[in-house]
Amino acid sequence: MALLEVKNAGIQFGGLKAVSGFNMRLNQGELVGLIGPNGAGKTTSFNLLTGVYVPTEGEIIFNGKRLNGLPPYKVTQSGISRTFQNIRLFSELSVLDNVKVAYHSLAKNSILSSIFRLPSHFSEEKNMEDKALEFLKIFKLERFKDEKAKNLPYGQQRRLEIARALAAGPKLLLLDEPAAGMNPQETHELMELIAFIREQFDLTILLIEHDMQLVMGICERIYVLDHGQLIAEGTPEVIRSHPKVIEAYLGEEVSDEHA
Amino acid sequence: MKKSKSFWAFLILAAVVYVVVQFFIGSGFINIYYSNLLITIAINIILAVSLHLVIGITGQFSIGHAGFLAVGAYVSAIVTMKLELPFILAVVLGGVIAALAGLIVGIPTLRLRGDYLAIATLGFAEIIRIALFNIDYVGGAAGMQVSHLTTWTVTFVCLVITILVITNFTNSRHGRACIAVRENEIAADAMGINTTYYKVLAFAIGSFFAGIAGGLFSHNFYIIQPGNFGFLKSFDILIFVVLGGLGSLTGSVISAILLTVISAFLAQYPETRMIIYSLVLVIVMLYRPQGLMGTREVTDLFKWKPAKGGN
Amino acid sequence: MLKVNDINVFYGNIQALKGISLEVKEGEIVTLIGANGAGKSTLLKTLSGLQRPKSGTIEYLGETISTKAPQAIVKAGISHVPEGRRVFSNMSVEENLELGAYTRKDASGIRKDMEKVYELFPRLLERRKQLSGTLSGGEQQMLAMGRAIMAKPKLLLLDEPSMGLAPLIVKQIFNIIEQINKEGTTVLLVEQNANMALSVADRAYVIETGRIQISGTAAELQASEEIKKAYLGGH
Amino acid sequence: GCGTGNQSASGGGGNSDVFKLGVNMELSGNVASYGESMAKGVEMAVAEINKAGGVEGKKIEVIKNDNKSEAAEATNGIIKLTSQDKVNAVIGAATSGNTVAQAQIANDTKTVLIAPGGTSPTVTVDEKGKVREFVFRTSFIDPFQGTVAANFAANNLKVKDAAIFSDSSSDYAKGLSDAFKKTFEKAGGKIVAEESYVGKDTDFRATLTRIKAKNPSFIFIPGYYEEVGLIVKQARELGITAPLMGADGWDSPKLVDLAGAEALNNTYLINHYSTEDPDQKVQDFVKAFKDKNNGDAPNAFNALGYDTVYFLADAIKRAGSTDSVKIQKELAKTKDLSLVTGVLSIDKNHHPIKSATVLEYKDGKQVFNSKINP
Amino acid sequence: MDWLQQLINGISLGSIYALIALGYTMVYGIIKLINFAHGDVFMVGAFIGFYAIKGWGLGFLPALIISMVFCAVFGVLIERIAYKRLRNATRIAALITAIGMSLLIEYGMIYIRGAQPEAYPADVLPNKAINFFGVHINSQSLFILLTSIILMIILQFIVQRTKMGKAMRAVSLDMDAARLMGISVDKTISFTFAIGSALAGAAGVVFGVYYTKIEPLMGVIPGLKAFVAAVLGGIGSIPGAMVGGIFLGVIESIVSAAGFSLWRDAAAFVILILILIFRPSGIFGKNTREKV
Ligand SMILES: Nc1ncnc2c1ncn2[C@@H]1O[C@H](COP(=O)(O)OP(=O)(O)OP(=O)(O)O)[C@@H](O)[C@H]1O
Ligand SMILES: Nc1ncnc2c1ncn2[C@@H]1O[C@H](COP(=O)(O)OP(=O)(O)OP(=O)(O)O)[C@@H](O)[C@H]1O
Ligand SMILES: [Mg+2]
Ligand SMILES: [Mg+2]
Repeated sequence: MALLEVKNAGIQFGGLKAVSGFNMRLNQGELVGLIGPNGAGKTTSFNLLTGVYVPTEGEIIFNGKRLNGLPPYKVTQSGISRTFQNIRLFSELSVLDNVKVAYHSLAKNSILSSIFRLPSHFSEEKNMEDKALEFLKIFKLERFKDEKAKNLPYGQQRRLEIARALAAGPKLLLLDEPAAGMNPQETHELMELIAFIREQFDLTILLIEHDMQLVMGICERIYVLDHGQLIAEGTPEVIRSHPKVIEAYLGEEVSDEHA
Repeated sequence: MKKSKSFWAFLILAAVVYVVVQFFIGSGFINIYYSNLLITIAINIILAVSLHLVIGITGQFSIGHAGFLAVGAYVSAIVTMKLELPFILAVVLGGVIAALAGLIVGIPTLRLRGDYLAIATLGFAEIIRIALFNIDYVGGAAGMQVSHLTTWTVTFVCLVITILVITNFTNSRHGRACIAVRENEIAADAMGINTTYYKVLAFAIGSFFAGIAGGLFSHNFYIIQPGNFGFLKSFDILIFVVLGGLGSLTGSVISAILLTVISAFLAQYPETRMIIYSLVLVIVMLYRPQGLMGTREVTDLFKWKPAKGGN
Repeated sequence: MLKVNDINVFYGNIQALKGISLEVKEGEIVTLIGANGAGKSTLLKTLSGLQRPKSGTIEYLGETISTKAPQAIVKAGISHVPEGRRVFSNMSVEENLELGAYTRKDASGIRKDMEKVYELFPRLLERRKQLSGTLSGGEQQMLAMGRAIMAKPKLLLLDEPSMGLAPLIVKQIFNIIEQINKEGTTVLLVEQNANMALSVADRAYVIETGRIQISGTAAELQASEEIKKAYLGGH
Repeated sequence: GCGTGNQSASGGGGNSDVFKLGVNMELSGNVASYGESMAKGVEMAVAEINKAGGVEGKKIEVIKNDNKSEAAEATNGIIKLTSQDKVNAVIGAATSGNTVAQAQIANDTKTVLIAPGGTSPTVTVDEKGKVREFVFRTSFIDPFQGTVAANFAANNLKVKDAAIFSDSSSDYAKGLSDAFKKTFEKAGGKIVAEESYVGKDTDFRATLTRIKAKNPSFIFIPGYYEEVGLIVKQARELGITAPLMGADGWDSPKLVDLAGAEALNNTYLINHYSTEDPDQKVQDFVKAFKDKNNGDAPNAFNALGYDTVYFLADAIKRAGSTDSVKIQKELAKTKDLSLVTGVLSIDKNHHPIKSATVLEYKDGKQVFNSKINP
Repeated sequence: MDWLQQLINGISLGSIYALIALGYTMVYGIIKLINFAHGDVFMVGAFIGFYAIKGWGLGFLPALIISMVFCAVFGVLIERIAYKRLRNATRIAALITAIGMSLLIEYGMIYIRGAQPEAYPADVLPNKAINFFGVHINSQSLFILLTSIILMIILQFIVQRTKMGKAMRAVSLDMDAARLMGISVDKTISFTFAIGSALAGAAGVVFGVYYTKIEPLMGVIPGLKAFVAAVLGGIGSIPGAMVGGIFLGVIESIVSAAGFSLWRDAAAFVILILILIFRPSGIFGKNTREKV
């Protein structure tokens, strides 16, 4: 059974159909790319998946459960988490606390237990702290743990955002242009990291990216959006030579340009 | 674990302060003027800290806090004066009803952001005030006469509880959720935090303590009138929080103390009082727009800091 | 044309540029590459007057501009296309272009340049009346460049024009950069995408944590093993 | 702030050579203009008395405290005045609420408190009906003026139906309109409209239009001149020609400026006195005030503040002492004391008994109409 | 006929709100600051006009112009002294400063001349009651309505069509980007404050003439109402301020006319909150929900 199934989903802003008739199936453990020209509706489709926008048509089924109309925090709690195209960290919070926040919905202690400092408060806090530290270690961020997130270098911020998304315990991870603003070297490291966490956490990953090296390099399948509609779907090889994709997105000589 | 250590440190400090002050009051060293000033300061601290939770921690720009103060003041006055029930019960009920009012106000308005939220909360506070004004049961414009029941002990206990609850709340996953909402609501939502719930919750807790302050306030000043709870009062509370440093609890406490003392001191210079007060306000903001403490707490100043990163 | 002598720039206590010196000659495309946070944007901001150097001078056409206000620098012929495009989102494409020519008074010249911009970017002509906030990323980048061209610059500062853009658009943008340069505008180009940048540039500087590390002709840098490894993702 | 040092020993005590008079007034905030006016009157009287040698050989020293027009600050203020400054007596406040906020402390500390303006009966009598021993006032209480107005309307103007348009934000206006209603209805009149406005409003046209629709032949407008001036003006503009009437809150030369002389024709007010009164005391006061305030004529608040000091000074003189318990006793015994605002006696509830004067506006001048004794 | 009378009452009240709200909205539009001192500039304008008329015996028009010029300078000064430094500070710091400035102006005025009110002379403008089928229309209220509509149109023209207007909009959208266009941000902001404050000054004089009474705290309530009006209309929008102002005035009149004058302000706020809940950026405001 597919982990995520998007059937004919779409959304309209005023007169503009930002996404329409969008169909997608993700199987457990896949690493899939979503590409398309600027303004094609990629970020918007992420927003549909995560409940930021409510689809005006179609339905989204995740893990056998219909997501339409669920608010974002419930979508996250049911196992989808994401990063943002423009980094959205909790900039005044420490790096450690950024990750701890993501554990929020996995902890159980009540407000009263925190106010009265009951044992459950301490045990949950400790638990959160330990797990958060573990994550920071994986992402090589532990030496920054007490630094305010906004003081991190940009590349680390991107990493922290991914770490935070992972800490929420997702089955499906959505990454929106994780390599934006990185140089080729950093991008390369990022690719390795993505591959690593997929193995480590048994994740399914859907990512948006304009960097074709990255997309073609690690994605098993690729969906291509243009003007809100799916124009192609397939393996990197298929996409690379798909005439519609070349016309709308890649441009002519991409296939013979090697880095 | 370090958190629980500072918790006990705080309690011991509070006990010491209480005993010392109580001793001075008992021995007549602190006269009624100063003990009354202390009570006023404590009430203002409660107000400042309760609003700090809403604005400083949760980032919800509420400028109608006096509305909840009014609810607490009136409810508690009704409980003691009309229903003739005990004072402590009155204070608690004042808080509870104010928290309810907070829920009623918060649920529809907290969808709004920034300045729109600000004007809506101000509007609600005005509505509360105007309603009180039109209810004959509580005396309308003439107000209600209230017996003097507030004592230093009760006020101090309320103050300690307020600070404890709000600190403990802030330093927990729930408080972190609130801060996350402040920092980036969209990201908080994406991290599985029910942002509406936490906004409303913080608002209700803030209102609860404003209501408690209201009970202490009304039973300290003999008479309450709707006119005492206008938007200027809300601004006063807001000023405590901002001047202290948004996000800093100790900052709000310090600025509540400072401003209350300055204001009491200036009362004898009626001609220039407000001019000086407003100048202080403007100058502090111009030269320290982040507030006296910034986002730091007093306790941070005592911590040994590794050489990294200045201020 | 442009000479930067040993400038130091601070954000509060943080020093972002540490003794940077560089030169841009008339008619060149010079590119500035370097990792995130290296100080590339800061350098451009300092050139256009948004940021003041604490010490050091910037000479432009023989004149010191490091103490001038941004509007004077724009008048003197330097246009800056900032990072993240920064188009005026609630204004139409045309209004954005008009603002580009804010310091100019020659109505007919402005009209001519507007036509030229529409020629360079036919897409913008189609969207003349559209609010620029609703444009796609690539279109916004075109608009930002068009807006800068409207100031009739002698020197164009471009900050990561390829960021977040689809490959096809990136190619277009770089073609246009070359075209603008051919038509006589000197270009200082900041890029993460070092491959692309070096392929259009005459000369390049590599900047690392606020310092110039390496400089040379584009061809030299492209050939350097070291550069390949660190910036071109060569493997 | 002020140090917490032990000031109780040095703070003045009973027998220093000055008489400390606390003035705890609305000097900023909503009703600052009333508090300020009263304080002005107080200072003028104090200056005169000091010039004439003071009270019991002591100069009066005024210690002002701004209560910001807030009850809580009024309480804080009197606590400060009594415990820090050790004043011998306090004058305040302009409004009833802010006076009530001080009453308990005054009583507890046995400090005489005289309100120039607190007109609600509750100022001197607490909610259980007990007289607050140390609290007095100079102006007449609300019910009295309301009754006078109703009688005047029913008997002198012989109107059968009336409307009330009162300031809902002041308990003063509320007290007046209640009394008016009761008396007027008892006299067989009918109240056809009861409307209110909120102090500090400037636009009353909507409500006036409503009142006009009821076509009353008399409108009672208890309130303060600041709003009344505009109400009268707007009422006339809307074509309301019925006689209008108010009470001492109307009295201010500004009323004529605000409403316009023509609009004020056919309006009446109850007052303590009239600036036109040929009485020497009044004329001296008016002249002295004008001299001091570059030609501005005094209003009722100035006069009440002024009288309050003389009311106090008279009691001190009779007591022959500045001991507040003795002063309190003499204040309570005050009888037929002639002041600018009329002849004053104090009854057992500490309510002043004063005669009231009904004045009529004719072309912007107050003209004596009738005098009504309590 | 009563309801018509009430409608007219409401519109003339609303035009004053609108006049103040226009300035509010402009200043807010450009630096996103709730300039609480705006109501006090209005008060100062009223007093300047008063002194010009009463003290120097000038007529309405010269007094209006003097007051507008004075307030323009005053507004620019306030901006230079108090707000300029705070451009990069948090919004709330700027708000507190604005509250501080507001108190400073109010109590500075009281310090200078006391708290007592002043009355505008009655004969500044002809005040003829036009009787229209039993409805009294005051010639002054027509005049006010006309003034605010004309000013709104002029403003809208300035902002939408002139170069300065474009610069203002650009600065409001992105200050740094505006600088890169060669726009002097300081000059543009000063210009905005000058216009906004001149409008407040004009509103002050018009208010004085229409309502007669002026006093140092007169700006507080109209300032707040005007702000509410601006928010109702969609803050930042010039036609919005106009419509919001009139709308608020009419609502207040209707509520009073229905016999709930004491609930009038509460009703205004209830409507405000309802509008905000259902149209979070006001009647004319653009819905600027953050794009994710
Ligand atoms: N809240 C919204 N209101 C109106 N239009 C919107 C909204 N969100 C997105 N759009 C429009 O929907 C279209 C798709 O935008 P989207 O952000 O999904 O593009 P994208 O594929 O992510 O592009 P890019 O690669 O540039 O990030 C665009 O035209 C955009 O302007
Ligand atoms: N407004 C600011 N306040 C404080 N520090 C800043 C500010 N802007 C930039 N910095 C710091 O200055 C340094 C240089 O930043 P700059 O933006 O110039 O880098 P960059 O080379 O353009 O990087 P990128 O590739 O991310 O655009 C960084 O360490 C950054 O954190
Ligand atoms: Mg996107
Ligand atoms: Mg950069």
